[in-house]
Amino acid sequence: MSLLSLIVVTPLIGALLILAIPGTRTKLIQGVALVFSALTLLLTGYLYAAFDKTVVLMQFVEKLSWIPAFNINYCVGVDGLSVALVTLTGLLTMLAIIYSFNITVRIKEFFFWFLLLEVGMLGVFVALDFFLFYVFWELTLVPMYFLIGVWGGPKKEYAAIKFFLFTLFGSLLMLLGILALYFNSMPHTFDMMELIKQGSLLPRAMQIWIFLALYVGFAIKIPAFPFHTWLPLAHVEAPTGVSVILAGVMLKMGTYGIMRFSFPALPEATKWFMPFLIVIAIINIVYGAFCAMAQKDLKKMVAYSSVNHMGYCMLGMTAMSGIGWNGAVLQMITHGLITGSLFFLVGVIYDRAHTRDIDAFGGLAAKFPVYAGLMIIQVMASLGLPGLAGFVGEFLCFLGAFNVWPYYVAVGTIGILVTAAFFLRMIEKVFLGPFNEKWAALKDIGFREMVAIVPLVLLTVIIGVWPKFCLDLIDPTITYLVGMIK
Amino acid sequence: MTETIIFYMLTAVILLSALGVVLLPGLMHSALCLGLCLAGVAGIFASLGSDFVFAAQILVYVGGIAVLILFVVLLAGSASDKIVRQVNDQWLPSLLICAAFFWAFLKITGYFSGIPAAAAPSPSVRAIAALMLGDYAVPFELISVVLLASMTGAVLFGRRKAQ
Amino acid sequence: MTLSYYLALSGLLFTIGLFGVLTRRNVIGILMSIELMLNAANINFVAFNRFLYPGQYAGQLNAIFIITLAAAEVVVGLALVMAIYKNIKSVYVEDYNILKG
Amino acid sequence: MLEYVYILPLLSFAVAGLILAFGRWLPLKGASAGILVAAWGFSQGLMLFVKAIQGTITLPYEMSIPWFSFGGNQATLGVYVDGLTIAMLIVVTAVSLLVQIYSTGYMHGDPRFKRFYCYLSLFTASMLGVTLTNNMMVFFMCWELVGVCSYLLIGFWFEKQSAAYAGKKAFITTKLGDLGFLVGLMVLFYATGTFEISKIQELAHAGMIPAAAAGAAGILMFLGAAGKSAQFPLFIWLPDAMEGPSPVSALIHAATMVAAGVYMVARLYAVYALSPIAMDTVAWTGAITAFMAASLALTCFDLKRVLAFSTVSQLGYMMMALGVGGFTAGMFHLTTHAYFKALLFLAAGSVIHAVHTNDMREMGGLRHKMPITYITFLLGTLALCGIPPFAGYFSKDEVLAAALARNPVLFAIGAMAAAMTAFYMARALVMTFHGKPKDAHKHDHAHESPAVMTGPLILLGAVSVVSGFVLTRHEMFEHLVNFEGALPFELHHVNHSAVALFSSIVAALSMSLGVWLYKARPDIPAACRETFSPIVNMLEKRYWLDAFFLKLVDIGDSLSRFMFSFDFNFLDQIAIDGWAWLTLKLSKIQGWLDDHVVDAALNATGTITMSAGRMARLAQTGLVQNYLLFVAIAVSIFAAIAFAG
Repeated sequence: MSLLSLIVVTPLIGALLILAIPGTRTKLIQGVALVFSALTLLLTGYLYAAFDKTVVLMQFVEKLSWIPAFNINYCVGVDGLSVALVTLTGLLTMLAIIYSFNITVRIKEFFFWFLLLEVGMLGVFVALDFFLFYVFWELTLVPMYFLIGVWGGPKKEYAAIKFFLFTLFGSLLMLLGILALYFNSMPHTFDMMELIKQGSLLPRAMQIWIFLALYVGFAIKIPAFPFHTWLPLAHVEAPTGVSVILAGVMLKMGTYGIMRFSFPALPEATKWFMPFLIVIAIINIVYGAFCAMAQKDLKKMVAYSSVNHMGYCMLGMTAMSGIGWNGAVLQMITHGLITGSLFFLVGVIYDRAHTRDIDAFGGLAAKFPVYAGLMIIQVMASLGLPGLAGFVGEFLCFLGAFNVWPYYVAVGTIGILVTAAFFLRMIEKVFLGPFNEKWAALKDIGFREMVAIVPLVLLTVIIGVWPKFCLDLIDPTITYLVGMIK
Repeated sequence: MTETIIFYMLTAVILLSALGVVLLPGLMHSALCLGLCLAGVAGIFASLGSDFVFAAQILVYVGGIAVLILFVVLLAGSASDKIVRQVNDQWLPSLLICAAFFWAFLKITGYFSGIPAAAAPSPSVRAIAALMLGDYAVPFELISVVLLASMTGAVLFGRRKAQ
Repeated sequence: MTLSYYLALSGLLFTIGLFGVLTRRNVIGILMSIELMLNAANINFVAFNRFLYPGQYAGQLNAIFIITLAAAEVVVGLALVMAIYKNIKSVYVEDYNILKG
Repeated sequence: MLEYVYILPLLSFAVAGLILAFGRWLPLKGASAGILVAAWGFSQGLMLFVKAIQGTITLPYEMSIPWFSFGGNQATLGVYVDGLTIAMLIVVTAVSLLVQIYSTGYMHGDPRFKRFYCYLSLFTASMLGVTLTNNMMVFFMCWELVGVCSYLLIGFWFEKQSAAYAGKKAFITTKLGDLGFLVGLMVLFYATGTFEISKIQELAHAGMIPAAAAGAAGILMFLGAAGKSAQFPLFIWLPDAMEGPSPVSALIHAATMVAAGVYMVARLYAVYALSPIAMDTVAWTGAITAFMAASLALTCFDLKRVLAFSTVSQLGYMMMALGVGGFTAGMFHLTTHAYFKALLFLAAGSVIHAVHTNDMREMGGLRHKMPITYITFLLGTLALCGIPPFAGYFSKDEVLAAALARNPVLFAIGAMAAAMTAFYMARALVMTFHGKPKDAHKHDHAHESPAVMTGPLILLGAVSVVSGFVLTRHEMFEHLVNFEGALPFELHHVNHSAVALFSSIVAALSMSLGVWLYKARPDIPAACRETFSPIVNMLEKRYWLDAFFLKLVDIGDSLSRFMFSFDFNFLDQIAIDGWAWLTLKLSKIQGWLDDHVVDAALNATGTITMSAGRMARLAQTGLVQNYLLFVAIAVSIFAAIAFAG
């Protein structure tokens, strides 16, 4: 069994093991979940180390026949684009599991679904067969539905069903696109690499239709305007650990799909679609930022800021150049780290105060210096402060896109300003000013929460100062992909 | 000639007592008739020269099963048995079916008419023992297992519920 | 005496037993009727052995097996009857009708 | 020595971390570490300066390591040192050192003392990064980091709502300018294909950058400079930034950070010089700022805000100097201004430390109580007003000379601003230190500050007196910053002495007027306030700029509310959930059809099956004998068939 299969299977084993443990043995269940997610992280870390950064083609490829009648194979492999996301998934899942030790109801099911979710996410990033990709894509959906619907907030059922229907709608369109590609390939195949080679030979109209079908599926996940309305709701209702995964990993599945497949396989359609994509990206940036500014709920604000940040990501993609794409991928990773940690941090305060109303707080910095410090660092990173991770990705996205769409980019910079405005206003209202005595009894951030958050903060700083170790991974692959389209 | 006489006598005993088993309202009487019938069958075995089967029939059937049934009748029987009708509603179709069966049997019997006994029978105990411990050892052992199982089952069913 | 006499006897005995099984209300009576049918079979075995395969003893052996099995059957059957009797307080089979559709 | 200059910012960063982590166990709660590093940095800067003057080191010096590559481009991390860098380096390290020493007294006993020094070190590090970097991308990074430090330090006493608000305002206002900077940077990148300063300069000197691109980049980046250096119309944040501790105001909002914008324009001067429009923009913005801010200082009663407006005004001067081609003049003024304005802020801090108020109306007569503070403040004032032979005289005179050479209107504006400067500084001096104490209680409790605070004051006072004179000897400063002839064109020289004479006379007159008015006839200014109340009102409202930006914020707010309401009410509830509603309705209709048409048919099948079942059920009597009978019947039927066959 190759390394990648091992990575995908490890959490699955963990999930099955949890099923076999009686529900009352909560410590054991938590331990098993932790151990298996840590094992997965170790394996992804090993993958990162063993990955040859100079090779642009797929590595660690494993191909087994699965359903020969339809030429469906179990085919996995990684390149620079996916390896970073796989590692990110491993890391965020483990941290989210650590954080989720505070879940008190139906622990067994929770961790089972959580590990199953990890299987799906890892699978999406390593699958090279489109059918397999689709299976993993759908596999993420069900655990997420339950995780939101069972352990969520007051409107959890509504949020869960909305999320589910929305993404299901998208993935069905995606399936249509996949099938269209399948039946237009000779011989019929689901192999992504093969489809990428053959896709560009399709007639232009066909390409556009397929591109749109795939795009809707991916755009809902990203989420791109106007398919984003599930996101604030789902984020707000989901328990903290799940929000982290949702923002940190699942949103990237959309952009990953577009970069992995839509662009290289359908170059004609890509060229046709670019003017629309840039408009959508700018809308995401500006509109997302403004919507976030209107929020009173801390978590909803962070959720809308995700819309804004994924806009940067799409902006980078529209550049169709190495700079922009590097920025887009880096933005995916850093957004995972930053927004993930922000959701953790919001969860910390919510666990204590049982409210997320920004106006309800005040002056917390004096009382909780550590918490405030972490929050301010991550907020600064999120609003694109240089020296922290958010900046590099954002800057490269803007820089790349500027070459092609200077005026759009100039408009897009408003998003930066508004982001800064609402985040600073939030800091001012929550952390600065006179201390609100109502919260005198609260405790500062605890050990478990620190364990979950501090690695992300450290990574934020490290990537901000030394993005090389991330970009070196991405750059060769991206250069190759961009070259392929041009 | 004596053989024929004995056969008819035994047949009369068997059939009459069998009818008694089936038709007598009193269960007690039925049970007694059963014992008689089984003894008659034992007589048939003897007349056929199967001494070991005859012995087994007497020991197991007459001595064991019939007595066991008698005990159960004593335990579960009631005085009202003689008053209440002992034959159910479907006696007429049953009778017809039985007639049909008998007709079929007679037909089959017809194929074997006129086969005389080959030779005088010889004592068979030794030969049966050889078969039992030789060719038929496995069924023999299985039967013992079945007996053991049924004994255990009987104990289990018969025992009072544990308090 | 030929074989057909014995077969006729066995057939009659079997038919009487069958009639008993089909018509007796009392469950112990049914059990007894079954014994009659088994005996009819035994007679057949022994008779065939005697007339068709003299010098061989497999038929008699089967008869002995049947006797043994019949003993086991009766024991279990009666134990069941007693168990049911304890619960239902009846020995009449039409009362044992919980399988009724 | 040059080879190790990159250590300076790194060490400061490290010290910031060190103080945060281990400050509790270090002497002076970590202040010692910060001071030590700043002192070392200053000594390095001084040595570089001396060697550069002597010509024993070759400039410019550049060194870099690869940082990361992106899509075929290489970003580097490195240092670029020329005369300009050294001039700025000395300013940053010197002021940082003195302010850190001063703060041990000023911030004594503050519960967040440790963190204060952590921020200061972080700031120093970032500022050194701005100064030393060889790369506009890193420049931008450090530029933003400086902004964050400013945000943190302005809001240092964040329990005060106004401080928290001021920090946010500063950050967002400068961020507004930085958007321009960002876009400008991108224009520059695509015009030159690189971020490295030396390469940009080379290309610019060679005329390889199209004028339009240079102009666009220049103006856009100047927006960033306008934010950072508090130029019109973005200077609104600086007066509010005075909510921060006074040493912070001295370091960040007088000497270094606000000078970063000027430094940036100077750094990319070769690019600016390619585009007359960009140069004019810089010059005129500077002039307007200089004038406006000086006028605003006239009516202000908050001591620190007077100084803040003065800073804005002087920054306008520097920009104007750069804009009219007075490269040396601008940088010279930056250098001298850094010292005497830091001095003024520190002295003001000393006063505030003593009387616990910022309001000049509650001060007065402090010169006897705080003699050292008074004298140093006086020296700073004289330097600022441009009275010979103090530092400001030399630099301001050069700025005005450069302006005159380019455009007399600019010169006139500059001269008016100079006159106003002298007047409001005289006003501030008199109101604070002379006259009768207005608040007896505060006056009684006032006392001279400790030596750690007066020491830096004295040092800065000395520098303010001599720096102008010393640096102009043998055109020392000009040689330094103009090392390789950074200017693409030569200024035509004007009669320096005439301008000098004119400006010093104006300053002296206006200053004496101020002293006379506020000392002898305080009724006249009061009467003027009455008479010119509309103007005073306009000045107190800061030309309604604050209101303008607040209006912008309001518009942004309502826009955000509108967008969210659109997002939620329309997009989510109507467009998306509308689909769900529609689907539900359709499903209801379909459900009715199902019930009454499809189901009816289905039900019929069901009914038939049911009745058949009911009939079949009759056979299930539950009677064993019954079943047996059927078995027997079946057997007999089979037997009959067998026999018949």
